[in-house]
Amino acid sequence: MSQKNELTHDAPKLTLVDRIDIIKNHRLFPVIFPLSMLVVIFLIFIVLTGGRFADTRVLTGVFNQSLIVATMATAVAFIYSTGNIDISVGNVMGLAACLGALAYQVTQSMTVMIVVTMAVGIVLMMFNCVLGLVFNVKSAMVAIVAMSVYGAITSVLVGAEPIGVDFKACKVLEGNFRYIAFVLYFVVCLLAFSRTAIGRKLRFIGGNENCAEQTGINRKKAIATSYIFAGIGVGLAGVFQVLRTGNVAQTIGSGMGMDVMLATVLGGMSIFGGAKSNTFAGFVGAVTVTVLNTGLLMIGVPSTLIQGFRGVFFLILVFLNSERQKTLPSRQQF
Amino acid sequence: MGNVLSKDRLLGIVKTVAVPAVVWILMELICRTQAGTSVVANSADVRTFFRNMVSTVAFALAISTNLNCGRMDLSLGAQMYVGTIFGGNIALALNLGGVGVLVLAMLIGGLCGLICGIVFVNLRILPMVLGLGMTLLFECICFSINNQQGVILYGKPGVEILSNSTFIIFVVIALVAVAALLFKYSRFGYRYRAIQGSQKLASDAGINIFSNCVFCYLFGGILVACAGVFTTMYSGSLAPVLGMSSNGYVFRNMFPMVLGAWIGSFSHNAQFGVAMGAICVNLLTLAMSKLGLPLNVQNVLVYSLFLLFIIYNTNKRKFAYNRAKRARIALAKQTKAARQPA
Amino acid sequence: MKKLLTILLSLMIVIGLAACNNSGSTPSGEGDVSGKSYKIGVVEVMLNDESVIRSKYFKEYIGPKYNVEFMFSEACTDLDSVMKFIENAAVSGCDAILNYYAVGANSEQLALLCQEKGMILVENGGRNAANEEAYKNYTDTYAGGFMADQPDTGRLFREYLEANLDPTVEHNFIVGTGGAYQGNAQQTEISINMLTALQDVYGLKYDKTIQELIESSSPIEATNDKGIAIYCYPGHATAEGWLPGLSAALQTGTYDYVLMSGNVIGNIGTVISEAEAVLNKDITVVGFGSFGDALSNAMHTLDQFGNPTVSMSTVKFTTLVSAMGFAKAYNALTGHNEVNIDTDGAAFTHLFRMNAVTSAAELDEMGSWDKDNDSWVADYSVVDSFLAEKTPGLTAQQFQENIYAVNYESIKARMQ
Amino acid sequence: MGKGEVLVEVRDLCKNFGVTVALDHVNMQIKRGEVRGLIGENGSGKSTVTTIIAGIQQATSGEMFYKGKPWKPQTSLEAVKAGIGIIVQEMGTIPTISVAENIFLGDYDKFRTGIIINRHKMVAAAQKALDDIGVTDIKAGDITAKYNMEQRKLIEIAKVMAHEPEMFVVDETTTALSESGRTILYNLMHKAAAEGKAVVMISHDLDEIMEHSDTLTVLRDGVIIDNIEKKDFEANDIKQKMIGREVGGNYYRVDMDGYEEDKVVLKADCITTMNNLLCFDLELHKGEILGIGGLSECGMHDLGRALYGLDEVIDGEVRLTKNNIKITSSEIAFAHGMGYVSKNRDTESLVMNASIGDNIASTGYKENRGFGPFISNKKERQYQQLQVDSLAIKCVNVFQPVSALSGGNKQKVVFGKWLAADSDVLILDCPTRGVDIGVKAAMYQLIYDMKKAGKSIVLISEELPELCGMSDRLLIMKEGAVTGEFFRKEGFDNNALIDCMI
Repeated sequence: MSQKNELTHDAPKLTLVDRIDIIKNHRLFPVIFPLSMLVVIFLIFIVLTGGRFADTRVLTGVFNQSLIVATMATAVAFIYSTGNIDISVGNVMGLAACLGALAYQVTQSMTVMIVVTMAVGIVLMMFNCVLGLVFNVKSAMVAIVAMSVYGAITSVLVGAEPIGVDFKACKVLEGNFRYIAFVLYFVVCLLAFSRTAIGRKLRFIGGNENCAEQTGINRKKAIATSYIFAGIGVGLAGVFQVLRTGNVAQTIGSGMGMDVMLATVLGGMSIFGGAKSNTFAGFVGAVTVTVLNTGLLMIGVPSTLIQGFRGVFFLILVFLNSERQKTLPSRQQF
Repeated sequence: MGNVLSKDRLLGIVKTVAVPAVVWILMELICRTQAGTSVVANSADVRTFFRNMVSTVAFALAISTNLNCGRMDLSLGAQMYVGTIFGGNIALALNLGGVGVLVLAMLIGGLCGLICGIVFVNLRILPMVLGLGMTLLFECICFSINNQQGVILYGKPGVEILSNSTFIIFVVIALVAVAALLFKYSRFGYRYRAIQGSQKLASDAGINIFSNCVFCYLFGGILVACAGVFTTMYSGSLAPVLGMSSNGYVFRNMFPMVLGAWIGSFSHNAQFGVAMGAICVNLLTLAMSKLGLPLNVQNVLVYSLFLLFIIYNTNKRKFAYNRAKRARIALAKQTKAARQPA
Repeated sequence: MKKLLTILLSLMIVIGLAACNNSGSTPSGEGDVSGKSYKIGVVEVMLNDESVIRSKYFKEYIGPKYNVEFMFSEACTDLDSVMKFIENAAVSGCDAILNYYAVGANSEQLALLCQEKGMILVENGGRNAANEEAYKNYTDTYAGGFMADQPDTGRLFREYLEANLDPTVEHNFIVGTGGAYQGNAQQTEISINMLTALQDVYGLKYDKTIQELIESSSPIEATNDKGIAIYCYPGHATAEGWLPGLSAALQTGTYDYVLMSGNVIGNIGTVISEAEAVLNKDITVVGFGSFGDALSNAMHTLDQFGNPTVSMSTVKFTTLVSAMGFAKAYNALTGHNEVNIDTDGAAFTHLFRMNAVTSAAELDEMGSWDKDNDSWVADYSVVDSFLAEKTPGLTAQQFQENIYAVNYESIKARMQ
Repeated sequence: MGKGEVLVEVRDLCKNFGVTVALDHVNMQIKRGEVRGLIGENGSGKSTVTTIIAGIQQATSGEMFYKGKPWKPQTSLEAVKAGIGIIVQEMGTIPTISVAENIFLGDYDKFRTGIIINRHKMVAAAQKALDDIGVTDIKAGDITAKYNMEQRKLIEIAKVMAHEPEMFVVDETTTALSESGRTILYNLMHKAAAEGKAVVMISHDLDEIMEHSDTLTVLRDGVIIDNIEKKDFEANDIKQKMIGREVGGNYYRVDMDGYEEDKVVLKADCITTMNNLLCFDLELHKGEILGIGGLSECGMHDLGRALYGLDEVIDGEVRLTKNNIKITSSEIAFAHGMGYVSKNRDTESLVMNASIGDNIASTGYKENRGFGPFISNKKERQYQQLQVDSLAIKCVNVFQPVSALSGGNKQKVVFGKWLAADSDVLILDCPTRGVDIGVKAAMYQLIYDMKKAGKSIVLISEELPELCGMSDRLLIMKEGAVTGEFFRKEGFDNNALIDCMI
């Protein structure tokens, strides 16, 4: 009788759905799935373009183009992992870059530009964080407000002519500096998130705030840390943006918050946060988006339709990557 | 007993109406002193005000439909574009006049909402994420079909009725009444509230949470298309957009929605509250345009007010809490003092 | 259910891709088989009537004949997206870039980028202080710009105002400066034209410089020595609060002329007619538009005084402008770069002239021209006259003359 | 209609959740006029079988008959309409809607005229339903959130009874009810049985179920072990059948070990919280198991939260005497060697979708550091595995999500987390709630072991036997104040304890 309990005995035959479920429930699934989808898409494009897609020029292009969104997506992973949402990162980056460029115009120093941009990025993210933590405003609401306010301020500061930073000076830094800075930040994030208490705590808070509190985790401190990490990333993205374009125009960063969210989710991150969060989702997602854009353009899909394809791909991938609940998903933070 | 209740209710209604009244007086004062004109100075202002109000009411109601159940539908803006542009053009081609434009747009908008809802209950991914995907898709559809052309309502025969103040008021009242009827008094509304409280329990009790949700999306689509028609009536034409810029409409209408929810809580009628919230925000916009403020400054002002409001709204309980806390500390001290000699 | 959905969605993609491959017409051999084929990437800023016409014109008309393939960008609203497109165009095998997102400050950078990628760059814009470097130092790949003839456009406004303003009646103006404060090149040009025209007509002097006036991001009164009220009103019609602001300004009753630099003709009709109704006063709208439903609708809709909603609009022929850009790129690609070089050795800016439309009849006539493959303003004969390959001995100046030769009269003669 | 007539019959009922077998060919007859008790350990399938009968879930295979006809309800509403109601174990009311809406949840049609629902009619009917079961202090028009958990349970009972069921299931309901509420429920059950209806009662409480049921069915691992008539009820026999092995009559500690009475480790000095506690004093000694009992609303749960810094202490202070640390937050409490097990295991003590390992390791971020701030994989793995092994947590590996575990194993993970942390002071709030007997015994052993190791434990419980069995000292609370203090060495007098509670 007692043997009935054992899984091997009398176990019903596994259906395909069960097997898929077992695969999907594997702890590494959220990591491996988006990566393998990226590889699949990549291979498809290589076939469709007759190999042209595997060209190194294309690959470096893809990396360069996804760098800014990838940096920000890596950054927001910290925020998302606690179940908070911030879609204002695009505008924060914009304002940071704008002030950085202004600082450059005053001092003509690249170092000052970098320092100012990073500092502003961190300060603005902290401001968002304080509104959430001190006044208990939902992070998504803060972000909606911040998005508009920062956007408007940037627009006033920039004025008619883009704020120029000597693009030749930028070009010097653009190559190696960007790569080194990004890899450094990425590795630090990766380590902090998966190998230190910081990341553990954030995931724990995302999983169950009450439980985290009872386990002696200071929610406010942890979330503040997450915003600092995010701020560094957003500031860095601002620096990359200035270095890439050599100037700051009024529209800088607007709408990028959505791109970042798209990339993060595409990379396998849940907006609920929690146990399955990781930092490289953003990178994978950003690269996937760029691969899609570049690939579709190369095989001759009209530019007006590319967005539609992006939408459908996005829905399919997110759908395949998420657990289908019995009830409908909802979220008080939205 | 009945008397007390109705007194409470009356007070609630008075409070609900008082908020926009206060805002109006405030704006009037600012405009009179700073710009030398009244906020609503003439019939054109009245019309502008009503037209913007009906758009805001419809859009804010649409957001609240899903948001109250924890679903943020970011694709509402894109649904508005599809509904208005296709519905409008078809109605104009068939020569159906203003009402025809409105009805057809609402039909198509409803269709978009329906599609969105059906996709949602089947995919069951997070509503906000779904909203992103659907926005991309709807914008693309709207843009690619019909050769990137938008809809032009200005100067078209028969659409004047959409600028008629009486008609607009009628639409506003109809929208609020239908929404209130649906969400407050109908079986759908009862089920909706149950689901809002707990999906699982509601579903266990035999309520179909999926069809209810699809209906919410459908209703949202209908409403945004209605908003789109009146927005277009004011701006003359509506051109399709790409790159998720249609999301802006959703964010923009969050303020009246949240404000409306607060105002509505006085009289336990969220839909009526949203209408009042829309009045407040539109008075504010109108006043700022009278003052000739730069658009960026207007933006910063409106959103700062929004922020202040949500800060107040989320923290208002703290005041009561602090009062209760002081009272309790005093009681504790008293008890301690009483114990000491013993 | 789940599998079904996945399959359905995937099918959508496959069908979509298949459809795209069919529609994406590749240049067939029917045109002149002059040997080499080229590919040109087009950076679009806004996807509107103009871009639809351009796309059709390039893909269906120019492509097959000159053996050129075209690739269009999504709407690029910042430099980053322009750079992304250029990079992607390079790996997709483009030989030249036609850039409609032209901000002076970016030119040198984009010129450098294109040079690195071995592509020709043509920009919709003119030579100015900000892009001097690009015009001077990158002439082998930077084929210069093309833009509207500014003084000539100013002339159109001035002539219209001189002919219509009643000197005995006091007139006051709203000048919509549009995106000039954000650096939108076209709207900057037209705003300057309009303010200069007013200056010339009244012989007035502004207290501030015109540059200051158009770059203001908040509404500003252009005070002047003649005491004429001129209200510079910046912003786009799509921005929240822009229309109510315009409405508020109109309802002060001060202004009776509205000059709009941005393409907002489709948006301001309601506000204007309501203001007219309230004030019982005719308000004249002068603007800039492109051929299409919006302008046509505005010209055909009469206000309560029996005047069209828009009284005068400057217009350009999209295909003519597009052909200029194409020709500059094609000349550079076919080894005739000399056509793009000015006498001082810098890249040449080619100019086109706008036309003024003052009545629905005029509009209908011109509007019927630039519509389809059999009515393009810039037909093969015109394009050939821009190309050194087809017109031996063509010089930059001659090219310019050939552009000017395409005017209202010559087109009319051709169309009949 | 006669008594003894078979009302519901299930034949060969099976239910699988993925690879787990919850019900294995169960046959059962439920007769009119009887109160049928269902008893078994967690996961034995007793709730599964009743929820299938009541239409909340569907069987994998097998047949059911109701009033002689085949019965296959798809929703609980269908079952309710046919006359089968269930009062579920979890919270079955929606707090955000009115009491009346809860009572007629999903069944609004009968108040509908046109498309409008007649609220007055519904409230009146709901009020009548409440009156019928003898509840008078709940207003049907009020919002449900106004009422406490016990009152909400009564609303649920009214909801089931309002549909005049032929048969109803009481699933672990009494734990949420006070004495008066229980009386109401017991009366309803016996009255229904007397009227020829059928009642199924599920409970962990052996005494309760033996007292109130006529027949008892024992389930184990989805299989019916035995049906016992009232005359054959014998506690030890039933226990043995439930667990499948011999258990001693008493699984509590039997020793009379003392504690270091002169060594106070935790001291609450005249603490006041926003709710319940007013100038409350408490001292916890080294090696002491301090039991705190009372009715569920007496403030003992608030006390636990306040001691751990979870509820704000607005006056007075909680201090750890060792370093003279004032506890103002859970962060401080945790950092200085305190631990807390909440009574709400699933919502507060665990991250459900995180793995077993992650949950256990959550207390060891500091200890498991390897190089600098980096956590050593090896150390962490040992930290986790040690607990999984020593507590014999049934799992595939430490990566398995906690949500897949049974209640008892979940609680083991919670204990493992705090054992690993090696806390000096542990506050346990209802640590054995919803845990079956086997695990319970293990828990008690652990608690005793901790005491032996010199740890101090505050044991808050609603179950008197547990408190009497485990405590060195027992405080009984009522309305936020201590009404009685009892000592193990003096022996506990049940009647005296109950007197202090009520």
